[in-house]
Amino acid sequence: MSPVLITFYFLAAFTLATAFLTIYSKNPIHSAIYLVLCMVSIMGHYLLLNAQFVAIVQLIVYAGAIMVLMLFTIMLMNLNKEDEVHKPRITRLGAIVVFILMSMVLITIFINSKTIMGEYDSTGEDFQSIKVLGKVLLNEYMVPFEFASILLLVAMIGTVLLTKKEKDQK
Amino acid sequence: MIENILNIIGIENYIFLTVLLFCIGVFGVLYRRNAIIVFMSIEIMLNAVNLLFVAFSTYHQDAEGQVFVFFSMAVAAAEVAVGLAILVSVFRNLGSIDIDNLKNLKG
Amino acid sequence: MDVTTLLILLLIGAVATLVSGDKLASKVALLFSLVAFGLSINLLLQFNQGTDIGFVSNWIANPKVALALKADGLSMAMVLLTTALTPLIILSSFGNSFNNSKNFYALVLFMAFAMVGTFLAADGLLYYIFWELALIPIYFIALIWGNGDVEERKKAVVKFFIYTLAGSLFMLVGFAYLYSKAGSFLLEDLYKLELSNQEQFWIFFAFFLAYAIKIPIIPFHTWQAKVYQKAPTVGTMLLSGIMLKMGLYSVIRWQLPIAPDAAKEYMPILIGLSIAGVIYGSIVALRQKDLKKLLAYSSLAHVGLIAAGCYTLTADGLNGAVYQMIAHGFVIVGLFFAAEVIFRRFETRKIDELGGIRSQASGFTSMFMILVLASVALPGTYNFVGEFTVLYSLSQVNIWFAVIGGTTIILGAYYMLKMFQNVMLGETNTKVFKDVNVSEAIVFVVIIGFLLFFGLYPKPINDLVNPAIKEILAVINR
Amino acid sequence: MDTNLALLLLLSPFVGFLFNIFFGKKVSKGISGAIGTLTVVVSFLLSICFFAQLNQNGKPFEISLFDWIQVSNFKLDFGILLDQLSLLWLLFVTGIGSLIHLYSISYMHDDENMHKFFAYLNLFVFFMITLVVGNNLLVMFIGWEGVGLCSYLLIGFWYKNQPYNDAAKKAFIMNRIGDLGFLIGMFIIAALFSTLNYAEIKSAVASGDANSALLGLAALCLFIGACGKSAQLPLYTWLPDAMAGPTPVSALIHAATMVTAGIFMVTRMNFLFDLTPDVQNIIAIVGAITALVAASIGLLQNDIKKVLAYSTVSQLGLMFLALGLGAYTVAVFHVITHAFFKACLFLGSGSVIHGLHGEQDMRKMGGLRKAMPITFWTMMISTLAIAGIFPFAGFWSKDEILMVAFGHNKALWIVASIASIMTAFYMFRLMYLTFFREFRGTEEQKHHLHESPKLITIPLVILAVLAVIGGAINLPGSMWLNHFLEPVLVAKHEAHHLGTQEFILMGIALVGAIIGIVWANAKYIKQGFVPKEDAEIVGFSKTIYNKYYVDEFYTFLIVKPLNGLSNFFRTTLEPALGKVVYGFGTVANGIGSQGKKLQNGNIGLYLFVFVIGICAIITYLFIAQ
Repeated sequence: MSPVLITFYFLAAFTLATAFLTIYSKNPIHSAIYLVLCMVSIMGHYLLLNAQFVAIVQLIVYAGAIMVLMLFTIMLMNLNKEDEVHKPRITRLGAIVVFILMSMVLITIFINSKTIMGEYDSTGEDFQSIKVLGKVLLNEYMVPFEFASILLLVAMIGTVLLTKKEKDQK
Repeated sequence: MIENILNIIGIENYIFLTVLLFCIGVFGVLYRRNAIIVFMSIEIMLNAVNLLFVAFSTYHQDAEGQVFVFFSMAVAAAEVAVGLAILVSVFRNLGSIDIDNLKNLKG
Repeated sequence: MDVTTLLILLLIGAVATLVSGDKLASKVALLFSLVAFGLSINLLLQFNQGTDIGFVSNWIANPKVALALKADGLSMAMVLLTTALTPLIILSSFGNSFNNSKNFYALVLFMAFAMVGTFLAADGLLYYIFWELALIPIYFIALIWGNGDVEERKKAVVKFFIYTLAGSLFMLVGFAYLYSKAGSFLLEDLYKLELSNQEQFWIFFAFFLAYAIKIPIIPFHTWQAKVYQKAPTVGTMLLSGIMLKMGLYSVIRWQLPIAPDAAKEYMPILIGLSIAGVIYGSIVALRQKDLKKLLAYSSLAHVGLIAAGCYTLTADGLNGAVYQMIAHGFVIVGLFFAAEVIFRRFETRKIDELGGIRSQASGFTSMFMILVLASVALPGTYNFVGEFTVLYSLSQVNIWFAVIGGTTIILGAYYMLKMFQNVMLGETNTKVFKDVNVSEAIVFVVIIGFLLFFGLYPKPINDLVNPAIKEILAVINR
Repeated sequence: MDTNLALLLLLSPFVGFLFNIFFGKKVSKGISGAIGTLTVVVSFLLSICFFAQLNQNGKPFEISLFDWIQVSNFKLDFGILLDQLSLLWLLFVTGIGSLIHLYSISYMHDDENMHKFFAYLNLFVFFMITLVVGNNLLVMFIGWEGVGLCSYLLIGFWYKNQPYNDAAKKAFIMNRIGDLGFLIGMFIIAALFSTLNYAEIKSAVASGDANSALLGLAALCLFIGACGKSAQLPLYTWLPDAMAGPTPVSALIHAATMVTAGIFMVTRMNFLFDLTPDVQNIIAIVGAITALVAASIGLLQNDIKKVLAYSTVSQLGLMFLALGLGAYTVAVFHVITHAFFKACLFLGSGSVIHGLHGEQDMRKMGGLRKAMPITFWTMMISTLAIAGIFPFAGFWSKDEILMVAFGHNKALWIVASIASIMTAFYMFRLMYLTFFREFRGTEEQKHHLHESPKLITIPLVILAVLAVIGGAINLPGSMWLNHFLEPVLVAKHEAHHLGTQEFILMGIALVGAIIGIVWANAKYIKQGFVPKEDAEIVGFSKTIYNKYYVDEFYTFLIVKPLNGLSNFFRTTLEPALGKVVYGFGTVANGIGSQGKKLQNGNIGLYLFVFVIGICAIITYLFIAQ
C-alpha cells in the first residue's frame, strides 16, 4: 500500500461520506456545510491527479462562490429548522431501490468493460500545467470560452431580473 | 519523467468512486423534498462527472478533458445562480420551497 | 378537352359563387352547376366517340404521386350522376333562405368538385385527397346550416366527421403499404400487384373500414340517421344522393380489384353483413317517427343491397350495383326533397303530426307517390332494373341470399306505404298546404322523368357501364 | 300494321289514363268517364280483331318492341305475344272492363274525384293488358306489380278513411309477398335456362335435361306468386278487406280480372308445372282447402260484399284445384264463366248499395225484389249460375272441375262438392236476405228505394245474359275451348266422353246445389231467420264469423313481432350501437383524463418520474445488452 493509495482511499471515503451526509442531514445548513466538505475533498482528488488549475477553480467556484450563494439563500429563506416533511414511504423506498440498482448496474457495466482498457501510458509531457491549459483554452477553445463568458453574463442579468421585485405587482 | 499516478491508484477506483457519488446524487434527488437539497444533489452529480473527466484526462494524458471541466463549471455556476434566483422568487411567492408543493406547472 | 376542365369549372364556380354576394349566390351556383352538367354531357359524347378524355401529369416526385384522372364508363356514370344531381339539389334549395348563402352555395359546388375528383382520380393518393376533401364542405354545411338543437347537431356532425375520418385513415395506411410494394400510387400499377393472401386480408379490411363507414354497412351506420336528420336538406341530399355512392364506387374501383382473393374468401360474410343491413334498416324504418330518419334508414337498407351486389363479384352484381346507385341517388334526393317540401309548409317532420295532405295538393301527392313506388322498386322505374339485376346476381351466388335480400321488396313496401299513408292520406289537414310551385315541380318532374325513362329503356346506361365493369372484373379474376 | 294495332291495343287505356290524370279535372265528369270507357272499348274491339285473325290463320302474333333488361347470361326485350291464351284473357278483360267502365260513369257520378277513378281504372286495364300480352315472364311481372299498384290505389280510393287505406296497404304488401316468390321463381328459371321468354323456356323444358328439384322449386315459387295475387291460402286475407274499394273496383279487379292473373300465369307456364307433379299436388290441395275454408266463412258473413269476396276466394280455390290436377282448360273455362256471373253479382250488389245510399249490411236490407226488379233478376240468374244450376254457365264449368277431381282423387272431389253446396247455400242466403221478405232498413231509405239508372242496369243485363249462355263455349260435346287452347297447352288432355259416370256426377252436383238452396230457403224464407247482431254470436259460429281469427293470427305471429323487433332495434339496439362507437371516444377521453392526472403540475413528481425514467432506460439498456 503506497501512501498515495492510502490517501486516495481516505479521500474517497471522505467524499462519499460527506456527499451522503449532505443528502441525509435534516438541517439544510448542515447539508450545505457537508457539501462544502465534499467539494473540498474532490479538490483533493484533483490535486492527487496533479490537475492544479481545476483544483483551484473547484475551490474558488464551488466551495467558495456557489456554496456561499447557497448558504445565503438558505439563510434568506430561514430554513435552518429541521421542519422538512418526509416524502411518502413508498417513494423513499423507491429512491433506495433505485440507488442500489443504479449503482450495481453502472458498476457492473464498468467492470464488464474493463477488458478493453489499455495500459496506462505516460507521454512525459507536461499536459496539465496552467500554461498548457491556457494555450488550449484560448486557441482551440477560444469561441466556446467566449460563449461561456456570455453565458455567465446572461445568467447574471437573468438572476437580477428574476429576483427583482416587480413594482406594479399587486 | 513523471510516473502516471493512475499506475498506482488505477482508473477503476475512480470510476467506482464517481459512480457511487453520482448515485448518491440521484438518490438525493429522489429522496428529498427540499429544493435546495435537490439542487445540492445535482451539484454532487455534476462534480462526480467532473471528477471522471479529470481522471480520464490524466489517463489519456490530454488536457482537453480539463478544459471541458472548466466549461462545465462555468455552466454549473450559471445554473446555480439562475436556479437559486428562481427558488428565491418561488419562496417569495409561495413561502415554501418544498418541491411537492409546487403544483402550478400546468395549463 | 379532358376531364380537368370539369374540375376547374366547378372550382371556378365555387369561387365565383363566393364573390358574387348573398343575393346572387344561388343563381350563380345553379348556372355553374348547369354548365358543369352540360360539360359532362359533352365529355360523355366525346368519350362515346372513343376520345381519351383522361389526364395524366406528374405532381410530386417523392413520394411519386401523379395527377392522374381516368374516365371509363363507370367513372363517367358516377360523374354524370353528380353533375346531374347538383343542379337539382341547388334548385331544390330555392325555397329556403340561408344566412351567408354565398358561403353555403360555394361549399355545395366545392363538394361537387371534390366528389367528381374522387370519381375520376386514378392515383391512390390523389383519390384519397379528394375523398377527404369531400368531407370538409359537408361538415360545415351540416354544422352551420343544419336544423335542430345546436349542441345535439354539433355532437352528431362531429361524430360523423371523426368517424368517417378515422375509417379513412385505415385506407391511407393501406395505400401507404401498397406504395411500399408498388413504388407508385397509380391505379394500374396497384392493379398489377401480386399480394399474398395475408397482405390482401389486411389491405381489404383497411379499405373495408373506410368504405363500410361511408356506405354505411351495419354495424358502422350509427352516424347516419342523426346526421341526415340534423343536416339541412341540401346536405342530406348531397350525403345520401352522391356521397354514399363514393363508398360504393370505391368498393368497385379500388377495394375489389386490389384485393380480389380476400374478397372471394370472405364473400359470404360480406354479403351476409350487407343483407343484414337490408333487413335491419327496413325493420328499424318501420317504427320511425321522424320522416327524415325513416328515409335515412330506408337508404341504409337500399345501400345494403347495393353493397351485397358489389360483393358478389359477378358482372350482374357489379352492373346492378351501379344501376341501383344511380337509381337510388335520384330517388332518395326526390324523397328528401318531398320531406323538405312538407317541412316548408308545416314546419314539422314528425309523421304523427302530418296527414291529410292529399286532398289539398294532388300534384305533390302524385309525385310523392311515384317516388315512393320507385323507392320500392316497382317495375317500370329504374330502381326495378337495378334491384332486379342485383337480386339476380345474389340468386346466382346463393338462392337464399336472394330470398332474404328480396324481403326488402316486402318490408320496403310496408314502411314506405305506411309512411305515405300517415303523411299524405286521411282526413284533410286543418293546416293549409299549398301545392308545389314551379321550381319545386321542376325538380320532381326531372327526377321522375329520369327514373321512368330509364326504367323502360335502360340500355344507354347499360352500354356505358358494362364495358367498364367487364374490365374491372377481368382485373378481379386475373 | 299489326304492330301498330297491337301497340294501340296496349296503349289505348294508357292514353285514357294520361288524359284523365292531367285533364280530367278540367273537363266535365261525363267526358272524363266517356273517354275512360272509350279507350277500353277500343282495346276490346282490337282484341276482337286479333281474335278473328287468329281464328282464321291460327298463328300467334309476336313482336319485340325494344331491348329492356340485360344481365350476364341473357337479354330481355319488351315483347308482345298474342296467342290463344292471351287473346282469350284480353277479350274478357277488356270486354268486362268496358262494361264496368260504363257502369262506373253512373255509379261514381257523385264522387268529386271521378276523373281519378277513371284514370286508375284505365291504368289498371293497361297493366292488365301488359300482364297478359307480354312474351316473357318479366313483362308479365311489370303488369303483375302494376295491377297490384292499381289495386292499391283503387282500394284506397276514398283515401280520407284510414281503415280503407290500411286495407289497400295490406293488399299491396300481401301481394308483394307473392311477388317475391314470383321473382325468385324467375331467378331460378333464368339461372336454369338463361331466358325468361315463354317459347324459349318451353323448348328448353321440353329438352328435359334440367334439374328436376330446382325446377320444382321454381314452380313452387311461381305458385307462391300466384297465391298472393289470386288470394289463396295462406295469403288470401287481403281480398275480403279489399272490398273497401268502390264496388266497380271489386267487380273488375277483385272478382273478374286481376285475381285470375295467378291462374293465367300457371296456365301460361303449364309446361313447367306438368313436369313437377309434387307442386301440382300442392296446388290442388291448397286450392281445395281454400275453396272449403273460404266457403265456410262465407256462410255467416253479413256484409253483402264480404260474402261475394269469400265466394270469389272459394271459386278461385276451385280453379286452382283444377290447375293442380292438370286440367288447365277447365280452370280457364271456370275463370271465364266466373268472370261473367261474379262481375254481375258485384255490380248487382253495387246497384243495391247505390239504391240504399251506401248500406252494405244485409241485416238491414230485404224485400228489394219489387223496388229493383232488373237488379233482382240479373242477380238471381248469376246466383243460379254460381250455384251450379242447369243450364247456367256455372253449372258446366264447375261440373267439369268436379268431374276432373273425381277422376283423380275422391277426397278432393268430396271437399269440392261440399264447397259447392256451401256456395249454393250462402248465395241464396244472400239473395233471400237482400231481396225477399220485408224491408228492414229505416223508413227514409225505404222511401227512396228505386231501380238504378240505365247505365247501371245495361251492363247488368249483358253480364246476366253471358252468365246464362257462357257455358256454351265449352259444352261437353263441342269442347270449343279445349280445341282452341290446344296449341298453348301441352297436349295430354283426356277427352271426356259423356258416359254414365259423367251423368251421375252431374246429377249429384245438381242435387247438391239444390240441397244448398233448399236449406237456405228453409232457414231464411220459411223461418224468416235474420242473422243476429255481432255481439250475440257465440260458439263455433263466432269463430267462423270472425274468419277463423286468421287476421288476428297473422297480426299476432308476424305484424306484432315485427313491430316489436322494430321498436327494440330503434329504442335499444340503435343507441347501444351508437354507444359502442361513442365508446371509442369515451375510452380515449378516459385515457386522457387519467393522463391529465399524471400531468398535474407537481414539479416534485415530474422530477421523480424523470429520474426514475432515466434509471429505467439505463437499466433496460444494460439488461438488453
